[in-house]
Amino acid sequence: MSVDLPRWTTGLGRALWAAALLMLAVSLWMILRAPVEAQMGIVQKIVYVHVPSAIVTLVAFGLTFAASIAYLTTRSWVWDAVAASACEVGLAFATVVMVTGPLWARSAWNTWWTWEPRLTTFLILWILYAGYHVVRASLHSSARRTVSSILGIVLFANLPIVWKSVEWWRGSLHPRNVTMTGEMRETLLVSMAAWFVFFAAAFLSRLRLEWAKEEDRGDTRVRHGAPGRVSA
Amino acid sequence: MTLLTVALKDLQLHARDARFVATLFLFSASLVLILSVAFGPIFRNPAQEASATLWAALFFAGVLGLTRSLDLESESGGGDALRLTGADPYAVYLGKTIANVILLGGVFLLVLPIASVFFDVGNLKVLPGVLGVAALGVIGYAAWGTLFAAMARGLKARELLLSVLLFPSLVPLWIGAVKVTQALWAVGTADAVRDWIKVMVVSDILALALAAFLYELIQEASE
Amino acid sequence: MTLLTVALKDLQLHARDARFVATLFLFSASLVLILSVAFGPIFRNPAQEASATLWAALFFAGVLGLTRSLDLESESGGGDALRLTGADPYAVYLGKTIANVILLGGVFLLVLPIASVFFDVGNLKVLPGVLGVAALGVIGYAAWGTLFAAMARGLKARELLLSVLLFPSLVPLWIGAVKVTQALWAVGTADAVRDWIKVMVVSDILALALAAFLYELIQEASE
Amino acid sequence: MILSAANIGKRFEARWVLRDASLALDAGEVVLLAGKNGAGKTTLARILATLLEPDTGEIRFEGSALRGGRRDARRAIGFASHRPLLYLGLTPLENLTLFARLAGVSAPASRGAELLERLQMTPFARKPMERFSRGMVQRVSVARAFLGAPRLLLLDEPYAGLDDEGTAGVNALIQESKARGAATLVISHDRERLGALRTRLCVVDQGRVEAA
Amino acid sequence: MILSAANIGKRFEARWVLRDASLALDAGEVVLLAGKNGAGKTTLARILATLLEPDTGEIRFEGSALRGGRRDARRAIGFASHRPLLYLGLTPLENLTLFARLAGVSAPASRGAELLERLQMTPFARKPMERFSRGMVQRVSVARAFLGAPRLLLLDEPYAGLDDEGTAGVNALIQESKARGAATLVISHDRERLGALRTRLCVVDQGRVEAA
Ligand code: HEM
Ligand SMILES: Nc1ncnc2c1ncn2[C@@H]1O[C@H](COP(=O)(O)OP(=O)(O)OP(=O)(O)O)[C@@H](O)[C@H]1O
Ligand SMILES: Nc1ncnc2c1ncn2[C@@H]1O[C@H](COP(=O)(O)OP(=O)(O)OP(=O)(O)O)[C@@H](O)[C@H]1O
Ligand SMILES: [Mg+2]
Ligand SMILES: [Mg+2]
Repeated sequence: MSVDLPRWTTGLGRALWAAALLMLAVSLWMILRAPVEAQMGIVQKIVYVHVPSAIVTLVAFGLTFAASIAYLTTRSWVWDAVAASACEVGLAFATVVMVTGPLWARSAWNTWWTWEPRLTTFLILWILYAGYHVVRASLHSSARRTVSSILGIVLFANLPIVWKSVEWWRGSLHPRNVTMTGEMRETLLVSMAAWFVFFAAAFLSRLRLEWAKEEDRGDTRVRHGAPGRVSA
Repeated sequence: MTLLTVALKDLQLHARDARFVATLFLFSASLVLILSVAFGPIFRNPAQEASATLWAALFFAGVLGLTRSLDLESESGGGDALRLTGADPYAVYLGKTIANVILLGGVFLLVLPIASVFFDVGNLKVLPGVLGVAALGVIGYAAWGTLFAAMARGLKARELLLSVLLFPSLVPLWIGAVKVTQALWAVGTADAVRDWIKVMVVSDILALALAAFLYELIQEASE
Repeated sequence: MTLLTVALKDLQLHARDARFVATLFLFSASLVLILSVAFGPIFRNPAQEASATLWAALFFAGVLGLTRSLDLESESGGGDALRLTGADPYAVYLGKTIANVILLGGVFLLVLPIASVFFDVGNLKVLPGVLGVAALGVIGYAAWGTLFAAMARGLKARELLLSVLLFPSLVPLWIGAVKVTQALWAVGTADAVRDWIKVMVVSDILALALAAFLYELIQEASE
Repeated sequence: MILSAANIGKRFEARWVLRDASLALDAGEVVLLAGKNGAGKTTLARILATLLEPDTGEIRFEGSALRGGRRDARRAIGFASHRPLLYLGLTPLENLTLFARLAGVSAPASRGAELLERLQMTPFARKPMERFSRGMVQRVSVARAFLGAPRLLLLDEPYAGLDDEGTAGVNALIQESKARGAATLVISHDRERLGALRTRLCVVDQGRVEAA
Repeated sequence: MILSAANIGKRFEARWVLRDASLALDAGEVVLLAGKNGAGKTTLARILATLLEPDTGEIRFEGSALRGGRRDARRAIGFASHRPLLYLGLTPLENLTLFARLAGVSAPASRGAELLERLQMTPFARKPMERFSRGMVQRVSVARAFLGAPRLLLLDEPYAGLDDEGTAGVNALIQESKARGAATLVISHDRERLGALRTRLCVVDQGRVEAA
């Protein structure tokens, strides 16, 4: 496997960031224009950040899961880089959920936090994926790759639980799904699209970083003129 | 064969270290006390208080027990030597799991009477039921614990990391154990919380199945 | 001088292992989670619940933190080398205590906002008071912990023994911390539990004084 | 050819410790491997023992590629290193019996006792190893490597901490495996102790194995 | 007379490992102490280094009785043993600076750097020791013993795991302390490595120290 960082990713990265910024601006404009919700007032506008980041989190961890399986079958470091990058960006979005959720809950439910299924399971998810990064940082070379892929697979078991938690347990406070209609719904959809592009841009940047690290080592290899493969 | 040899070896190492076993038991007993002091007993709902305390104590004691098993493997390279014998990895995993089940089961049997007496719950009629839940809980704990312990091998701050990964993964199993035990003590039957029993069984099987696929990979993960 | 050198060395060892601090944080968060899930629905008294959880989490995180410090001393004989420098044992003790105070204080500062948010207690007005109790609690914990850790040195199953020894000696300090924090959060003042503050101060001083007499003996206790 | 390793490369983070290291061992050979501190001898031994994956290169054991998972290859390789690779909470006899049984050696307990006898450790065979002296641990550690009558022996500083009697005992065991047709790699800074047993000397230098 | 130990006895549980062991070291002497595995050499060295209390006997260091608590005696004794006696989480330089500072050595950092230079460890002076090779750890461990320019040196298998260059470095350091008037006790199974530096050979046998 070549370790050269594909050139085209540079262009793609720039394009993605440009698109993300543009779409975020559009969605911001729509958010400002969207009607204010009758009961909760202006705070309800958090939804346009809260729901997209929650969905993106789940998608990102799903990507980690898929890439982890791919790593264990192909043993190519690229998949490990994909898994780790997706997971790191995913954790950032999960943190956004963990911040926007309580902010909203403060005005919607009059408390920062409650031990309610969706919230509890999501907190578990957050801790576990933070643990993923700690483990990853503590290990070296191929052990790091194998162990983090295994974690990427094992931890995925929590995603369906988080998703289904609102249905499985009675007495959950958290809404089951999006209830908004009309202009608010459209605004949410646009925000959602914007956050996805934002995720893609961040993910690619992170992946390029990982790639560059690997390339550094490749350089060392070339300087000494040794043959051989770099994929572990 | 491999399975039994490994399980016996682990138990022998623990047994040799009588101080460890004694301390583990003392520790679990004092956990029950400290949790009772902190959170109760207010006897508003003794069955729930007792079962939460019981399982929380088992939980913390278990992490320390697992860490100890882990240290025994890595401190002078015994675990590497085990790998080099070419023994079947899944049999090694099952052997270690069995040893951990026995260790944790012992802790449970010790803490159970303390909690019963302290909170005045339970009777002989529900005892088989309680032991049944305990078996499900302990097997799940050991199965997940042995799996994660193998991953934490070679890491610094093992016990911390183990608890970070293990704690959250065990929450479903753990809530199930608390709910079922509570139901048994409060109303004498677990019919109302039958779903939680299913959750526990699924969790146990999931761990054992995942290990069948992943344990060899984990064991061979080297720098 | 010796004191600062030793404290810096301990902190450096922990800091080098940046993951250790991250793990300690995650660990405390999962402790809050598990304790809340277990005991949460029982109480209608968030102030008590929150302060009990906060201090229980600190307690367990602390035991693991202390064990880690201890392992760093014994794993390759660094502690023996320290003795052989002929440095003043009490200064060594104080240095280690200071490092532990900083470590535990850090954990406290991390867990405090978690507990405040999750249980919706506390406000900026009582924050200085809470930090004051925290200081008393953490100093006492570190002072006793460092003393017992030195005794547990060289024992197998250290963390277990440590918790068994530490638990009973810390109970007064610990109840005091829970009560005072609870009072501050519930009624905004600690007047009603003033006696417990005295208990905490006495416990802190006692540990520091005992160490002045005993630490050298403990350090020199060899097989 | 029992073992042939070609162009082995291994890096830790960015640093290549081994680079194009090649080594072949034939039946009956006893190769002494020397090299400066930090040259990569232990790393090479761990790779050959399947404890570490190389980053580049290929290893063939008895004709087929050596992979970490190949159980029968592991059973045919005897490895001893800086770490004792034993459970210090058990006695020497318990340790040897355990590893022999897991490796499928027949009559594990008597094989263990026999090796302990050979290395003069019979008086301590039933004492927990925790408080053993350096040389006593080393003897048991070397004994472990010989348990399965291995066809490839990898001994990383087997003489470390051994007195003359211990050295003679280890050499006698090496001599026997040699006679049995095993290939042996001995890593040592002391070029004398292996004595006349040595058939070849190699040196690890700048990541490569050079004949010397 | 720098050190005189008379009738030292030490038992573990019921077993007497040392019994009436006597040893005297004069300024400028370099005594090689040999003995079988498990003879009690390390135990004796640990007793002389104040890490272990003897059960019987008396030790005098520079004329006055040696007790675990005598801080200045500890600062005048340099000790290296099987365990590295270092913090492996720190770098060699950090380790040496730390111990030098605590022992009241002046200019601790430059003293540490100097010793590392002497043992060819300068390139690794600022790398955490965790992943060091056996011989690299050993060099730093021996360097620690020389930090305070000790008047009594107790080196328990200082050559363990060292290559020729390392051995020469250690011998040069011993030579210098000898010239400075220090008394040195070297424990080793290898009777050659100390070379011409050796002034006397003793053997630990059956719990006693015999001249040989
Ligand atoms: C995967 C995780 C999550 C998903 C998919 C999710 C999704 C949603 C959705 C679809 C809504 C309804 C929006 C609407 O009104 O149309 C909502 C509302 C809300 N979410 Fe989340 N959420 C997640 C996690 C969280 C977390 C961790 C919190 C933490 C406190 C939280 C707090 C809230 C609050 C307070 C509301 C408003 C409830 C109300 O209107 O009464 N959510 N979320
Ligand atoms: N797991 C590891 N991670 C990072 N670096 C390592 C690791 N293992 C070894 N090294 C480095 O690789 C180099 C070679 O180490 P190795 O132990 O193979 O040397 P060696 O030839 O056996 O030396 P010695 O004669 O001292 O035993 C050293 O510089 C060491 O620091
Ligand atoms: N802490 C201890 N507890 C019990 N027995 C011990 C302890 N330390 C040493 N021994 C025993 O004392 C005897 C002498 O040990 P010591 O380490 O002094 O030997 P040594 O001469 O240094 O041997 P070697 O050449 O192998 O290093 C051994 O039999 C050992 O098992
Ligand atoms: Mg080596
Ligand atoms: Mg010795």
